[in-house]
Amino acid sequence: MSVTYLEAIRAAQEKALADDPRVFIYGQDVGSFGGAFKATKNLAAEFPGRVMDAPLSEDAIVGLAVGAAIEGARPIVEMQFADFSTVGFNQIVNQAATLYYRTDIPCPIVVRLPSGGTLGAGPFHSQSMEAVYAHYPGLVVMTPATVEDAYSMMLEAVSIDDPVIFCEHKLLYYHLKADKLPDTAQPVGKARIARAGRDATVVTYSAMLHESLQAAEDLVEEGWQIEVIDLRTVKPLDTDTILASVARTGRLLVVGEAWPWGGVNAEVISRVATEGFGLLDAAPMRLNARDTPVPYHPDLWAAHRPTASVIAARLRQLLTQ
Amino acid sequence: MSVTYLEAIRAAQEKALADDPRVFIYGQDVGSFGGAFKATKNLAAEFPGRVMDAPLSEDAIVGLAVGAAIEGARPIVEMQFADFSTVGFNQIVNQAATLYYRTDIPCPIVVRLPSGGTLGAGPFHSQSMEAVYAHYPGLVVMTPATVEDAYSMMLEAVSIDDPVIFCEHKLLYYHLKADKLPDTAQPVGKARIARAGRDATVVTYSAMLHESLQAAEDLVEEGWQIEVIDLRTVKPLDTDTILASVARTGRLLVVGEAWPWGGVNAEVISRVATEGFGLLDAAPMRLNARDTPVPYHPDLWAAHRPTASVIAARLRQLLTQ
Amino acid sequence: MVTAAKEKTVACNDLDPALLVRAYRVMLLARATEDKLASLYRAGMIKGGVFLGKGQEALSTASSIFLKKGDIFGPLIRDQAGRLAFGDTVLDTFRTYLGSAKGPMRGRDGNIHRGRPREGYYAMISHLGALVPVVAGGLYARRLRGETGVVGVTSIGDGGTSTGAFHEGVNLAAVERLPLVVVIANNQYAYSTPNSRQFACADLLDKAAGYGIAGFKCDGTDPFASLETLQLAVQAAREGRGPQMVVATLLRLVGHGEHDDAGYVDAALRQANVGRDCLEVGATQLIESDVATADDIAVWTKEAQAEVEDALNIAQREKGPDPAEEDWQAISTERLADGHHDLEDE
Amino acid sequence: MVTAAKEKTVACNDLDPALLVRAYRVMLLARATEDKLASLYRAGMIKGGVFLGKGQEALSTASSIFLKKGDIFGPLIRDQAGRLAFGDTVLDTFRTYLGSAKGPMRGRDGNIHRGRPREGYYAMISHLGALVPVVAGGLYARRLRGETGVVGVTSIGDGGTSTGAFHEGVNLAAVERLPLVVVIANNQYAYSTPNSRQFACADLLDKAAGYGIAGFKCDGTDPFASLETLQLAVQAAREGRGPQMVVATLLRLVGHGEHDDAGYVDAALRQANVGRDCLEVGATQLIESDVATADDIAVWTKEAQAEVEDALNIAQREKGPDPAEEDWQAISTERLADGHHDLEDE
Ligand SMILES: Cc1ncc(C[n+]2csc(CCOP(=O)(O)OP(=O)(O)O)c2C)c(N)n1
Ligand SMILES: Cc1ncc(C[n+]2csc(CCOP(=O)(O)OP(=O)(O)O)c2C)c(N)n1
Ligand SMILES: [Mg+2]
Ligand SMILES: [Mg+2]
Repeated sequence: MSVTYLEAIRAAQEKALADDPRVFIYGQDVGSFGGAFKATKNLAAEFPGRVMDAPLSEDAIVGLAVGAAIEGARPIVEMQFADFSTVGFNQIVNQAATLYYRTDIPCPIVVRLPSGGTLGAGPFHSQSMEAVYAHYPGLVVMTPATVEDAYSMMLEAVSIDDPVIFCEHKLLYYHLKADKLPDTAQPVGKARIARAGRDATVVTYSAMLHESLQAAEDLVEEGWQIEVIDLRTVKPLDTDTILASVARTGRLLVVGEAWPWGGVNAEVISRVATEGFGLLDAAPMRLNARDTPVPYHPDLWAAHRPTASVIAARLRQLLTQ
Repeated sequence: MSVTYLEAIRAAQEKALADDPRVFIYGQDVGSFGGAFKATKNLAAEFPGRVMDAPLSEDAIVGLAVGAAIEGARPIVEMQFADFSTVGFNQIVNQAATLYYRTDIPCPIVVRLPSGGTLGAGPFHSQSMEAVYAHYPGLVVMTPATVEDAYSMMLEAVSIDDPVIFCEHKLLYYHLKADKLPDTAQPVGKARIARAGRDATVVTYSAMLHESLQAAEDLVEEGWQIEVIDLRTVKPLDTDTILASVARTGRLLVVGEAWPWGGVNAEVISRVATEGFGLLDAAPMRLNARDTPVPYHPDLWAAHRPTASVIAARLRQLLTQ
Repeated sequence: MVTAAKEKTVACNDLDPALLVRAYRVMLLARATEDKLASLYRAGMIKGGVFLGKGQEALSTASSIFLKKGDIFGPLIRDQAGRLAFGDTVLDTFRTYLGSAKGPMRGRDGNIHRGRPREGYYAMISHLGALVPVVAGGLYARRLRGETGVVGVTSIGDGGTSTGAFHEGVNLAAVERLPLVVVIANNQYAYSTPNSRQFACADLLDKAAGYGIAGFKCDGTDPFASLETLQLAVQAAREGRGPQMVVATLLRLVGHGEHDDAGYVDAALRQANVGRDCLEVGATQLIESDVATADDIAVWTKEAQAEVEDALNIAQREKGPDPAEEDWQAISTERLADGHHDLEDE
Repeated sequence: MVTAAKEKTVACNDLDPALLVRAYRVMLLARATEDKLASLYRAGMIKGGVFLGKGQEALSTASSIFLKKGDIFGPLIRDQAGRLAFGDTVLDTFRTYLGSAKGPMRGRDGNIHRGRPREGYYAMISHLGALVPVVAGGLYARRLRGETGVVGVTSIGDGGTSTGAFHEGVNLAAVERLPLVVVIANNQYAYSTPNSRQFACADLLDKAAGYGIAGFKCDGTDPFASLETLQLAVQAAREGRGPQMVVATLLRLVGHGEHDDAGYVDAALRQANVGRDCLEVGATQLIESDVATADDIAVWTKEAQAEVEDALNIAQREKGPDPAEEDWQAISTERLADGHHDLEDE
């Protein structure tokens, strides 16, 4: 048996529904249809009345979740694509994110954002919005890169008392597989050393983990050992693990799929520069997508985001500077 | 005669309306009432039919501006507070910001965002959203800190062919004064050395410029000469001016009023660390607001954002490390 | 599916005199509280804005007075009276405006943003319309838990009806057939913007049919009419007849906030029926229907003023929050707090 | 203010036979184009989704066929036919799906997102409802410039009516009394979501009165009825009678996208009147009203297919954009481009 990233998300939601009567799922087409990507397949039948099709109203969907959370429920809401969360934006950043600070009442909602680029998806079905949400106080932003994390982090997302923006990468949905679902998990909030190395540190997350691991692999025959860190959550950001790695390697490349201005990469570099300046043997580097909307044509898309070969090339620069 | 920051914004809009028949203003209460802050006072009477009260519909207001821009108009839209732009967010980041890239048709709209904290304004009338907008490709983000810039940058915002997010700081509206409106201006996109110095560089923008200048002043009697750079626009970000200053001083503190995760400060530090690593004699530092909603109580608010004394204290650390 | 928009002209005879008295005293208390807030503002003792509901006390009181423990109330800007009727106190009002650490918002948020959500008293954010789906969500969770007979009331202005959030929220409530009463206080203006620049329908009640929900209309300057209309609407919601929309016409008799002289208000409106002061109307109604005498009302007014003074005395002696003792955390799960807080080091 | 929601059952006799033929041939061309897109999709030759309007050609054609040069058309997902009727070409359709650098989107955006805004043919973003205020804005600018007699048409689905953007946009258009026709294609589902989970009003047309705009209703499977209804609506808008709402009932006869087998569609609906194929209905109508013969239609069908083949042949030979030649700029003012582009160095 093997389980995909998408199946892991489905299985975690199933377990959450089974374990906790306060959990329900609300979103467009999540009911009998099972969701645009089938992340809620069969759940409506398994849990009658608890997995419901929503009207085409992202603002109201998130608003409903906040109200339900006030009353003690633990809603999971699905945005059909991360890109559409812009129309539920206000409820996320001003309603959900401020509730605890203002009223002392936690807001245990999970907003699932099918994120990131895929072939031919174009400007409005490809976005990576983790940095936008992480900028706002009051939100936890998860960016699982593995099947195991997709599962265990979804379970933790449902169980913690705060609003979680769950950025699941669509490119990993069907292709990324594991032998089985994990029994144990690293605590959320801790980054993971996905590959140990000594010559340079790559900090990355979500789908870019796999491009980065490939780049690290490609550099082995050139004699380089690259350490790759998977952030897992971008807020909180596990600065300690990053600094410890940079302390060993002295070199840092941060890789992300989001746009270049600001974002996770800027935050990581900024933390290392301010808190670990002395650890750096060379200028840190970063790789982002380009500063345009995500293009539709496969050739443009391939040139818009970092890929393993670009990462490897940049690492060569970093290693020899 | 003297002119305030707010009057400068009003005067610039007046001039834009007078000079260019394609310009119109649309927003809540901007008509005969002259706007919540009076930034459009008398303009409706002066330019009949071109300064119109909008329904309470931020999404539609921005949408209307984009449609009008497609037809060759140059709309200025006012959000009553920056914080309310979250409900016009989608039209800004997905409609206006992508139009040129997708269709080759420029989108000359100006979205005015009365930004930043003021006494007792609380979580929803105090926000600084420049970093959120700067993250998106396709937008120019201006953050004028002086009366002169408020005027000349507004004029340029209207005249350029791209969507401009014009972050005007409410704290400066009434108190910041100049003798007269400027005849010439530094080009938009270029940062300004607001105060020359040699011991450390403070990079800042908007209302924090004034706190930073005060801090620099306070350090004079301790023998320090602090260079203060006013970014003026945060996108584009004038990396060259920053690097040139850091090359002279070797030390960098970035100060902003926005939340700590990501944002302008992270982007500035990240650029200096990646492009000017060798210029730094010490770890760069940053000061942001705290990672909570902007609190209502004056005492909390004063502790939430950087102030001159906090900036001065941080500079002392920077100078002696 | 209830689609007919009903209109009802109401007489007072369905209402219990004790309720009429209670409602009127709440109105008096709200007015006295707000008068005091206005003086505090003028004296510079409140930092930030002061937003009052003068002229809307009757409708606001009616909005929440038929609610019971376990119901949900999501008030908006002009709902000082409805808040008090639902259980908010004058003390908490002043505490919030003055930023007392003992207030429900602990100085973190102010003025009209207060609430005690655990007690069904939701705390609005500023973004108009945004509360509608939240109250709907509260009701949704209650139903999911098997609770029946719960009602949620929220209010909105003529301006707020133009927001996407209002539309999405009301529509969702209609689809889910939630026991939500939406009270539209059509006070003719949104800040300075007149209805003619806000909507083009002949009557805001025409919106009810578009959502497939029941509609009621009343004169918001008339306390008896407001009470009777809201009683019907709340009862219909409680009986499971889905969302109810109430449209009331009235005028706010103050500025948008105390900084605003409301010079834009059409003088003719002030003179018209819509510009009546509901407290005066109510006094006449109570006297004419032999529920109270002018003396009773004079006594109640004094008592309300005294209550306001007492509460203010307490609130003014309370401390604001101490920044040094704040945890400066926006999430509740401590282990997931993001470690990066520059200002903390100072 | 026009507030009455009118309903009109239409006969074909008001329409010029030449127009009927033109409309039908557009419908045929749209169908042939989409059939080809479906095969290309199945053959893996299109990257990304394919979203077709099969069953909606009559309504879609009617939406734009009464527009003139200088008017504005803001089509949505199911508007292949309306696009063609407004001047889009089969060639540009394929170019966009295949990502040709010569297409209007130059490979930067794809499929249904194409447009030529300078020619009044607006290019939708994916977010449903978002186009409504944009078309309104285009009309607003035209009026400001002194142009009269301009009309804008945009369309939306049953699902899209639930968006805040739709609400704000229609309301704003009503307040501004803009010459906007909003065509609601009620095809019973939003992706898999049936109307019962989308709205609770008895009829979507009930929304018109809530905005204070005129309303029309038609059978979207009936080409003649659709044409006559849209003719009336466009004419009313052109004459300055403010926004017009047209609600048409029909069914999409394909999946939401070509990846979707639409297994969720109620079999009874497929059998009902609403499930008719408008191309078949149109053929019968043309023949019965002596506008065309079955042979004519067979010839036109062949011609449409030939046009599609020709266009595809051209588009398939065209190159996609060359990443190395792109300027990778999202703003037009070069001097304000932000200098920081990591990938450029590679
Ligand atoms: C989404 C949003 N936009 C703008 C504002 C600023 N604002 C506060 S009150 C107000 C007018 C509200 O009018 P209405 O809804 O009629 O309520 P009223 O003040 O008349 O009670 C406006 C525009 C806001 N609070 N929310
Ligand atoms: C704001 C937004 N949310 C979600 C989606 C994803 N989505 C694309 S089409 C669709 C269904 C649309 O239904 P409807 O409006 O009835 O149009 P139809 O597809 O039936 O023509 C959905 C949910 C979207 N495009 N925009
Ligand atoms: Mg009002
Ligand atoms: Mg539909």
